[in-house]
Amino acid sequence: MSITYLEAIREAQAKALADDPRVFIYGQDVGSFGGAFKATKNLAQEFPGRVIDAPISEDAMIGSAVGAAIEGMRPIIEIQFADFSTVGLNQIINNAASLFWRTNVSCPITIRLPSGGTSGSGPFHSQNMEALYAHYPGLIVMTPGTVEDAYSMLLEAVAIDDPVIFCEHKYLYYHLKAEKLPSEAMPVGKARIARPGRDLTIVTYSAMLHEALAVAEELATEGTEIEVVDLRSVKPLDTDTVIASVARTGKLLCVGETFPFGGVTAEVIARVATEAFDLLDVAPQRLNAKDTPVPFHPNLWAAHRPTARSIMSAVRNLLQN
Amino acid sequence: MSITYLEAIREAQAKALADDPRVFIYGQDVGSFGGAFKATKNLAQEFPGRVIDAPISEDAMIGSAVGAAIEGMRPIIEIQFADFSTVGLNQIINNAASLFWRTNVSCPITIRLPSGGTSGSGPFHSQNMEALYAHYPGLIVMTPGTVEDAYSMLLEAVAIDDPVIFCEHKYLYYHLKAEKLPSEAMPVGKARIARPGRDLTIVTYSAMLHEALAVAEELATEGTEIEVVDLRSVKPLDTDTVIASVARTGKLLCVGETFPFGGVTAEVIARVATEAFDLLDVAPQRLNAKDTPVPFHPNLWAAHRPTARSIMSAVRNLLQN
Amino acid sequence: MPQTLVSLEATAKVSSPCEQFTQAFRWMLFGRLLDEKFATLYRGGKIHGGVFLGRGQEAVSVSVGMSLRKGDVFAPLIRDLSGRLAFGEPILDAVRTYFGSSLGPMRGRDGNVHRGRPKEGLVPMISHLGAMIPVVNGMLMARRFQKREGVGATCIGEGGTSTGAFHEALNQAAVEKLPLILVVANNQYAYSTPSSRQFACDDLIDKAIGYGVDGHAVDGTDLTACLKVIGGAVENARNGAGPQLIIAKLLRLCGHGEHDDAHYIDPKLKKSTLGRDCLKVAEEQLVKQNWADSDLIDRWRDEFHQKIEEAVALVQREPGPDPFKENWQAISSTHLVEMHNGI
Amino acid sequence: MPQTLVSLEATAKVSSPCEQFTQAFRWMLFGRLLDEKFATLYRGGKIHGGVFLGRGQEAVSVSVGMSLRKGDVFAPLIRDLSGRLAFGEPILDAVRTYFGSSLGPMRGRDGNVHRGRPKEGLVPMISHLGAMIPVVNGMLMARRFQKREGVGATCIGEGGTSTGAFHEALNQAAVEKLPLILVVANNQYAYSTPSSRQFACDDLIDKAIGYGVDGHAVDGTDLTACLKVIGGAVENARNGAGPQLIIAKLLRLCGHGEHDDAHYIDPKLKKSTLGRDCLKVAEEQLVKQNWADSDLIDRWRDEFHQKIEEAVALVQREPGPDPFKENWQAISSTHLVEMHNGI
Ligand SMILES: Cc1ncc(C[n+]2csc(CCOP(=O)(O)OP(=O)(O)O)c2C)c(N)n1
Ligand SMILES: Cc1ncc(C[n+]2csc(CCOP(=O)(O)OP(=O)(O)O)c2C)c(N)n1
Ligand SMILES: [Mg+2]
Ligand SMILES: [Mg+2]
Repeated sequence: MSITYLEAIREAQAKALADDPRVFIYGQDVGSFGGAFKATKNLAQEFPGRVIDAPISEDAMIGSAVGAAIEGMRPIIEIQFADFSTVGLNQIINNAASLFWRTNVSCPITIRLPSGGTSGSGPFHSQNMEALYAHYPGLIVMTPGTVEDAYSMLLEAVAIDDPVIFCEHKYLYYHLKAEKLPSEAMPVGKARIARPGRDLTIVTYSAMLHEALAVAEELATEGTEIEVVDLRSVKPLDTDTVIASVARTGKLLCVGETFPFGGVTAEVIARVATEAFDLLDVAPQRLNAKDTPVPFHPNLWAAHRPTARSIMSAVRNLLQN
Repeated sequence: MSITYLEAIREAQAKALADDPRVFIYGQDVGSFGGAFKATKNLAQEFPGRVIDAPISEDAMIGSAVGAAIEGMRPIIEIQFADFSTVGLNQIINNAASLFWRTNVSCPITIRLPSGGTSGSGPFHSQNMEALYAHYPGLIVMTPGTVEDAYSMLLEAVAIDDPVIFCEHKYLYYHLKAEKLPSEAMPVGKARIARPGRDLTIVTYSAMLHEALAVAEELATEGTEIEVVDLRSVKPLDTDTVIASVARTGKLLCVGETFPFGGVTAEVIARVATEAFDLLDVAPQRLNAKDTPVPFHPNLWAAHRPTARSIMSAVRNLLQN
Repeated sequence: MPQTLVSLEATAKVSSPCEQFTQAFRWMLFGRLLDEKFATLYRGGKIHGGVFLGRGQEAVSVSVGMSLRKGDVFAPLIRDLSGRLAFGEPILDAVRTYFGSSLGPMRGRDGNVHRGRPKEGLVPMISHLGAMIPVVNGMLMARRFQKREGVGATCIGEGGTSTGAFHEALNQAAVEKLPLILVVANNQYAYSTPSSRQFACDDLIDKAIGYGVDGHAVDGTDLTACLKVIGGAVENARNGAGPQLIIAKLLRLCGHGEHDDAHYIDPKLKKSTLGRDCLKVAEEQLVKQNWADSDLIDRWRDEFHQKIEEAVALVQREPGPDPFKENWQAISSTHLVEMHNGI
Repeated sequence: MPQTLVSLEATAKVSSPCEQFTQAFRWMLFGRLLDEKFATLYRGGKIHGGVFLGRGQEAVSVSVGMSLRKGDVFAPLIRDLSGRLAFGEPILDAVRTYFGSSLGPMRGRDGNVHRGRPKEGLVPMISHLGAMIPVVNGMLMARRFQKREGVGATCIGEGGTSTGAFHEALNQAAVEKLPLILVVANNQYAYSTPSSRQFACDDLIDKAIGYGVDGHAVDGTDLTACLKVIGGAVENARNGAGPQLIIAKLLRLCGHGEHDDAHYIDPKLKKSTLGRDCLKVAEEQLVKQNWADSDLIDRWRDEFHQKIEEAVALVQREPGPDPFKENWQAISSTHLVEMHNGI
């Protein structure tokens, strides 16, 4: 048996619904249709009344999740594409994110954002939103890059008492497979050494993890050992693990799939530069998408975001220093 | 005669309306009332039909500005408080910001965001939104910190063919005064050395500029010379001027008023660390607000954002290194 | 600090028209006097930030607060001090939040009208207009899951009806057939903006049919009408009739906030019946019906004055929040709080 | 590459019922055939990304496109290929955008239904539903400032009426009394979601009164009715009657996109009059009226097939965009583009 990243997300939701009567799912087409990506396939049938189709009203969807959470429920909101969360953003950053701090009442909601680029999806069905949400206090932002994490982190997202932005990567939905679902998991907030190495650290997350791993594999054949750190969650961001890796390698490349200004790669570099300056042998580097909307045509798309190829060239540059 | 930061904004709009028939102003209460902060005082009377009250519909306000710009107008949108731009954010980052790239038709709109903290304003009337907007490709983000810049940059914002997010700081509205309006100005995109110095560089912008200058002044009495760089616009961000300053001082502190994750201070540190690593004598540092919503009570508010006092202590720490 | 809403029980038991009207009037008067106290404190520079009054809207607000029971949900807006009191908000919650006392429900973190006790059904607003309506929807959806009873009411101004949030949430409530009571106080202005620049329908009540919800129009200056219409709508919702949209017409008898002199308000409106002061109208009715005389009303006034002065005196001696004792923690999962330098 | 919309002139001059109906039918047929070509190419793996058809909605769409003149504004949505053609969009714009040709109006930067020529009044949609309505409003406001004539039309599905954007923009148009024609194709489903989960009013037309705009209901399967009602609404707007809301009822005769088999569509709906294919209905009328016979229609079909094949063959030989020639510049102010490393 093998299970995809997408199936893992479905299974996690099935388990959450089965284990906890407070859980329900709300989103466009999530009901009998099973969701635009089939992440809720058969769940409406298996859990009658608990998987509910929403109107095209992201603001209301998320606002109502906040209300349901106040009353003790644990809603999972599926936004059809992460890009459309912009019209629900106010409820996320101002209502959900401020509730606990203002009132001492926690807000256990999970917002699933099918994120990231796939070929031919264009400017409005390809975005990664973690920079916007991580900037705002009061949110946890998860960015699983493996099947196992997709499963276990989604379960944790539902269990956590705070609002979680769950950035699941659409490119990984079908591409990524595992043998089976995990029974144990690393705690949220801890980064994973996805591949150990001594020569250079690549810090990354989500789909870029696999581009980085491909580079590390190729370089291993040349005797260069890249350490790849998978952040898993970008907020909280496990600075300690990142710094410990940099302590070993002295060289840092941070790779993210999205727009270059601010955001996670800037945050990682800033943390390492401010807190572990002396551990760096050479200037740290980062690699992001270009500063334009995500292009539709595959030729442009492949050049817009980082790939194994562009990561390889950044790594070689860094190693030459 | 003396003129405040707020008056400078009014005067810039008056001049833009007078000089260019394509300019109009649209926002809640901007008409005969003159705006919540009086930034459009008397403009409706002086320019009949060109300063228009909007319904409480930020999405529609900004969407219609995009349309008007397509047809050759130069709208200025006043959002009553920057915080409320969250409900117009989709039109900003997805419609306005993508138009030129997708269609080759430029989108000359100016969105004025009365920004930043003032005592007693609380979580929803104090926010700075530059991190969200600077992250998205296709936008220019201005953050004037002086009366002169408020005036000349707003004029430039209207003249520029692209969407400009104009972050005007409410704390400076009445606090900041100048003798007269400038007749010349530095170009947008260039940072200013607000105070030259040789011992340490503080990079900052908007209201924090004045906290930084206060620190520099105090330290000057002890013989320590702080160089203060005022970014003026955070996107484009004038990395060259920042790096040139770091080349002189070897020490960098970056100060921002808003939430710590990502955003402008992370971006500045990341650029210096990646592009001018060897110019740094010690680890660069940054100072931001705390990672909670902006508090209402003055006691908490004063401790939430950076102030001359906390900047001073960060500077002393850095100097001891 | 009172840990629960205080006066719901009393309210719920009111029954005869005399008792109900008298009780409502008392909450209106209490709210008005407390509002006036806040205005005075504001003018004296004792309050940080804005002060927003419900002057002229007390009849509407109180009718909402009184029609609700323990276990119901109320998400008031800026002009709902009277309704809050009637719903059971302790006066100390209001005073403490305006002063930012660390003992108040918002602990100085949020202020003035941004207060509540979510776990007791009193939802603290965020500023973005319309944003609280879907929150009430969600609380009602939760009750449906949990097989618990209860209705939810929330208030908004006519300006707030122009927000996307209002539309999405009212539509959501209609699709889900939730027991939501949405009360629009059309006080003719949104800050300085007259209704003619806010909407183009003849009457906001015309919106009800387009959402497929019951609509009720009421003269917001007439307490008897408000109690009847709003109370009736709440009963309808309780009986399964789905969302109820109420449009109350009246005039804002104050500035948008206390910083605003409201010079822009059309004098014709002030002189029209819309411009009547609902408190005066109610007082006249009270006297006319022989339910109270001016002596008694004066005694009530004294009673409330005293309560208000006591509360203000108490709170003014209370500590503001101490930033050094503050944990600066925006999430409840302590183990997930970032404690790094840059953060 | 054609630099302007091509066929507006022709369209505008159509006058007799026969001419108008025939012309409309031809655009419908052209649109249908081109849609089918895209579907075939999609199934053959020749198109990246989604393919969205207007099957069953051609009568509505074409009536919008034909009622507009040069100088008017049209912001089509995903199911408006026929209306686009009638408005004057060159077939090459459609084909090039689906293939991402660098010669198309979107130059491979955006794809499929996201195309247009803003400066010629054809506004390219972003995906967020409702987001284009205020853009049209703004274009009309600009015309008012500039004392230029013209109306603006835009289309949306019944699902899109649940967005805050729809509400804010329709209200804005009403307050500003703009000549906006807002056409809602109620095709009973939003993706898989039936109308019963989308709104609760009896009929979407009930929304018009609440915005203070004219409302028009039309059978979207009947071309004659569509031309009359939509054409009439456009004339009303042109004559200063303010925003016009049109609700066309019909059924989506395809999947949401070509990846979707639409198994969820209620068979009863398919069999009802709503489920009629507007193209067949129009063809029958055409024949019945003796305006065309099946031979002529076949010749038209051949004519369009040939045009389509030519266009596809041409575009398939055109280059995709070259990332190395791309300037990667999201703003037009070249001197303000950031060229730094991290960026
Ligand atoms: C989304 C949003 N935009 C703007 C504001 C600023 N604002 C606060 S109150 C107000 C006017 C509200 O008018 P109305 O809804 O009629 O309520 P009233 O003050 O008359 O009771 C405005 C524009 C806001 N709070 N939220
Ligand atoms: C704000 C927003 N949320 C979600 C989507 C995803 N989405 C695209 S089309 C669609 C269904 C649209 O249904 P309807 O408006 O009825 O138009 P139809 O497809 O039936 O023509 C959805 C949910 C979107 N485009 N925008
Ligand atoms: Mg009002
Ligand atoms: Mg539909």
